[in-house]
Amino acid sequence: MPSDVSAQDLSPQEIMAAFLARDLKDTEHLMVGVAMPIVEAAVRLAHLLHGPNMELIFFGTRMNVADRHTLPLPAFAWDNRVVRWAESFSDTGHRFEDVKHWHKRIFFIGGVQVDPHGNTNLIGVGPDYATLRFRGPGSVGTPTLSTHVGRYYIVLNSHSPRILVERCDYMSTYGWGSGGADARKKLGLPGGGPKYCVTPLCVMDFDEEDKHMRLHSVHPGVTPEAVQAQTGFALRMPDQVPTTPIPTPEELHVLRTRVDPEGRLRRM
Amino acid sequence: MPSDVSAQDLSPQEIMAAFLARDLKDTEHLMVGVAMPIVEAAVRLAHLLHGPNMELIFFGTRMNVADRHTLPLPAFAWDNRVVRWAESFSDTGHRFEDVKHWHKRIFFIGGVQVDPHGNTNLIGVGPDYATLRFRGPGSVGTPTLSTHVGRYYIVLNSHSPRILVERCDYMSTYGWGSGGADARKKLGLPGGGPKYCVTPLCVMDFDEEDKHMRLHSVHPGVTPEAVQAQTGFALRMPDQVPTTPIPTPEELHVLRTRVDPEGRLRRM
Amino acid sequence: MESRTSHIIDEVEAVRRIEDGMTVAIGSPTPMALVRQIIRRGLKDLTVVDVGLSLDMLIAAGCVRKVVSYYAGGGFGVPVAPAFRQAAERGEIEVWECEEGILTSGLQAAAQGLPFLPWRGGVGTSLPEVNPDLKVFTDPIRGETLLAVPPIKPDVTLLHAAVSDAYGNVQHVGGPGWIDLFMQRAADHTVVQVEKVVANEDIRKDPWATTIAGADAIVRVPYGAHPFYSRGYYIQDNAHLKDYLDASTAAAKGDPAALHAYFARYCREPETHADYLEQIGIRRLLGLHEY
Amino acid sequence: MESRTSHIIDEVEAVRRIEDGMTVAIGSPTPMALVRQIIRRGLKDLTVVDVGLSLDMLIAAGCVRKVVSYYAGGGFGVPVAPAFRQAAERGEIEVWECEEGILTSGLQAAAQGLPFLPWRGGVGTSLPEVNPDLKVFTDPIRGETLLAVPPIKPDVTLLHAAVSDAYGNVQHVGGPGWIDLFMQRAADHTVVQVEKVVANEDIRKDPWATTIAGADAIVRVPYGAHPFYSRGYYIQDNAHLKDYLDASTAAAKGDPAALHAYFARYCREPETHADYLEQIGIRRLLGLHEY
Repeated sequence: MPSDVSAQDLSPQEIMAAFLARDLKDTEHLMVGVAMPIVEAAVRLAHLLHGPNMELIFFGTRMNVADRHTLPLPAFAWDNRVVRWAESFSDTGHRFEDVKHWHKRIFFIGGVQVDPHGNTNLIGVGPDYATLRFRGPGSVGTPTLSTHVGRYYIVLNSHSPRILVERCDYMSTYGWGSGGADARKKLGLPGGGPKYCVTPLCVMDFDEEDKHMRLHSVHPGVTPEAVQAQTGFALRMPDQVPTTPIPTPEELHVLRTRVDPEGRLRRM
Repeated sequence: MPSDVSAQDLSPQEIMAAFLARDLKDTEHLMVGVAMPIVEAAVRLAHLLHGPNMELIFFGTRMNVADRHTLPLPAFAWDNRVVRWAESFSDTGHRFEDVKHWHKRIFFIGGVQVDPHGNTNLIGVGPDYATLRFRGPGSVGTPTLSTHVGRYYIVLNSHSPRILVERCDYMSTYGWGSGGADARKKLGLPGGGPKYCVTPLCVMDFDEEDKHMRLHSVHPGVTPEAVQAQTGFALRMPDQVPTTPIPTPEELHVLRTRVDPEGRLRRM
Repeated sequence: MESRTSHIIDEVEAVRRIEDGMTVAIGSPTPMALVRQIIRRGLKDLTVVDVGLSLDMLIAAGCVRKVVSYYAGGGFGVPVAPAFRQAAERGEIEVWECEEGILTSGLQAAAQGLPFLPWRGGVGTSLPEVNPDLKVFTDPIRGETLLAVPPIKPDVTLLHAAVSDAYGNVQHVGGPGWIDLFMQRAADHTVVQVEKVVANEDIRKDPWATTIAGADAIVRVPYGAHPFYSRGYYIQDNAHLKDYLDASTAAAKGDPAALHAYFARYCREPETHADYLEQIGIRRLLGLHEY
Repeated sequence: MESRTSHIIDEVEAVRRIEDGMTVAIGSPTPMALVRQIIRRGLKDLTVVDVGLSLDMLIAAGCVRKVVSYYAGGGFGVPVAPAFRQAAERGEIEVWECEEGILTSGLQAAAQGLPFLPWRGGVGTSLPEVNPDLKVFTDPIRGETLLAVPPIKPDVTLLHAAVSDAYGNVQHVGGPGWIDLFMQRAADHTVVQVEKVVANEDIRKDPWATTIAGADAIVRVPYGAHPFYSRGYYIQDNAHLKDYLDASTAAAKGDPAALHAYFARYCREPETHADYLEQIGIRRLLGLHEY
């Protein structure tokens, strides 16, 4: 175990994973989508360190693997290997028949575009829907998930003004709409909405009153000005912007030896 | 095998079962409820004689048992014995999620009251719902089944003016409403509605135009006048009322040796 | 790090989670150890979603104010459960009249967080007249006439199953009752009583067989469905049920002695499920083989 | 008396049941033998409910007019399937924009014979703007704002599974795809291709494992999901899929040679599924072990 961790030894992705892991609580149900290695690492790290009662939901299977000595990230093909630890299938034709219980469920979302109120777009970019400039992959299940889950995290692989935009061309999830703490309640959306937006540069949260995106912390070596320069709208800036806490030696040890022994988070 | 069957040897229940059995077609899905021994015998008889592709649905299990040499009527407790021949469970939380395919499904219903248009009542008898004179058992699944199945049969264990009434106090299934061949279509009910009402005295069908109940055939030894005397409303009477066909020697042989070797239908 | 938390409790603790006036859904096979504990505790004013003779017992024991009812047959040739019938005819209980498709729609609306689900079964019948919670409405797309079924939200669902691990991963033998999973998804809290607790590894051998993932509480009660059946374990004790039915019928006709004796002997005197089994006797239990 | 009728047919006969312009739902694991037969036959103007690279192939092969789409990722780091992306950007295909909860609601409305089902997921988003079939409406009970999702009715659903008996009793290994059962219940006709046909007695050993009862047609095609996975049998052939993805990407950039070669070699020259497997080679197939 490294007795002393310094920021230079860490990739931004490792910092993101450790930050997210600390925010996840035991007994929560953590749903991880396709091609989200940072999120997968975060969930597995939390499960091993402080989440013995977490339920991990991967591709229709539900598992608790806290007692596994090592948890290498599998190269998730859509095959039997992903179900080897399953305790049940979440998708026996009932995928959306227990949203009542989704207050315990947490999920993570990326986006082609994300706006200042945490609305996201996976549909596409361009003024005319019939002939989009960029056709996105589609909404998957994010409109329903974002409506009902206890809370969710926007997790971006890159931080750029092309992604973090003043206004999404299309909204595939409703985060805080056009703002306001009661925006979701007024629409009848029961879930807790987006809590953080985590990127390779920083962590952002939402102003308690108007739910506008606000800088929460910058990763080591990043300045608030650098974040603003890569953001397509004016971020709320607190007087003091703390540095995102880096992983403790124990966290880093578990992350590098049990969660990501192949170092995928250091090569992104 | 009895080479010559005469009506005196037969119970009305055996005649009812054989009549129903002949009206069931191969490939149909036959759903049998609780405590309907005549119906159960009819379904099993049809299955053995001309229904190798019938599906039998008993209490949440689906089976095809045409190749069983004997098919004694089990004393259906709600236990594992009813599922011993199951090929699948119809009730895996999806009981009503395939009504689209119910045009193949046939079911059978009794009633506390049945009116001239084949509407039935399992709710109760009495003018005030809050304090019924007779509280019935409840509708089970009959409102949904009668709405969607290809056709259904009203099967009564006794024929009396107390059951066959001018007007049901409450309607738990809508048969032909207040009459008319388009009654169901106007309400948007896709199923074929009730086809026959079969009792220990006779078989009744419904007038093609106004869907009023009409005498179709009388069982051997029963007169149309005797049927009318036991019916609480004026039955349509064709000029000629045939006698209900009795089982052929082969039908009776299978019925008595393979379907009902214990003679339950002769002791009702 | 702490280890994974067990969900196993006993029947006394499980029923402590139910309060007077709550809505309780009861599945099949019938979780009789929990039903008897409800009667033992003398809970009052419950709204119950249940059928048949367990419903009858709860009514006869005075626990019920309202029944969400689609079928209350008595069995053994008795068309209607006696205590249900008498209480309904006297207006002593309220009946939320429904049928299976309406009931599952209401439970599913609750599970899906919807204010209603539309249903066609029941259109044209008396159901929306005798149950004003069912609204006849016109669909916004094609203009068809349908029923709007409001959510049915059990506070607690009680179920019986074959096995579970300590973490609430439940597996049935021969399938759960047709409505059990609807009840579980709709409820705030689900307690499953099981014949047997098995290792987590046994569950993982066939995750497809897991019918309920993460039930809130597991109660281990071998023979816990007696006098009803438990698929894969024992058949129904028809003689016992017939005795109860005769007692309930007599009580409805004005002679409650046998019914009082039944409740005293089987619900009030035994302090635990094990005491109840002693009362029934092992010889009788072992006689209830499967075939 | 005649005996029970077999449901087994071959892939050519199965795809003969599909006509130009029909709506075809494609489950997962992906029934690739049937998808390849659709391409071989050159069906046109299909409306497809499908995802990923099988969707991409059908579009690239010119079979598709409309996509009921909730996710069209390319995999292998390519965020959007190339032929889908290009055809959508050029307006060559129509997209019925939806998401998983809306899609399952539409399929379930079809299966339940309802003109719509209400859904909350998507309220507040652009979905009802870009898909005018989704109507925003006010619920008749509590006055909440919801989406009314109309029925989605596949003419034919195509699925892949582990085994079936001759009568269409299908059992999966490791569960069916999450949406397969919705597609099957909603469709007029369901064809299931399987790795193996088993005896009816094998099915009866565990009726709870029967995921689809009485599929209309069964097609026996070992390795029939290749190049995708089939749980319990083989993993995904990522090298093959990557070759396809590269060819499709090049075609979208104006160089269709590799894509033409792909379709010629794998869809048009082989006359049957067995010919296709010969083309792939047994050594490669056997290399796709499960662990």
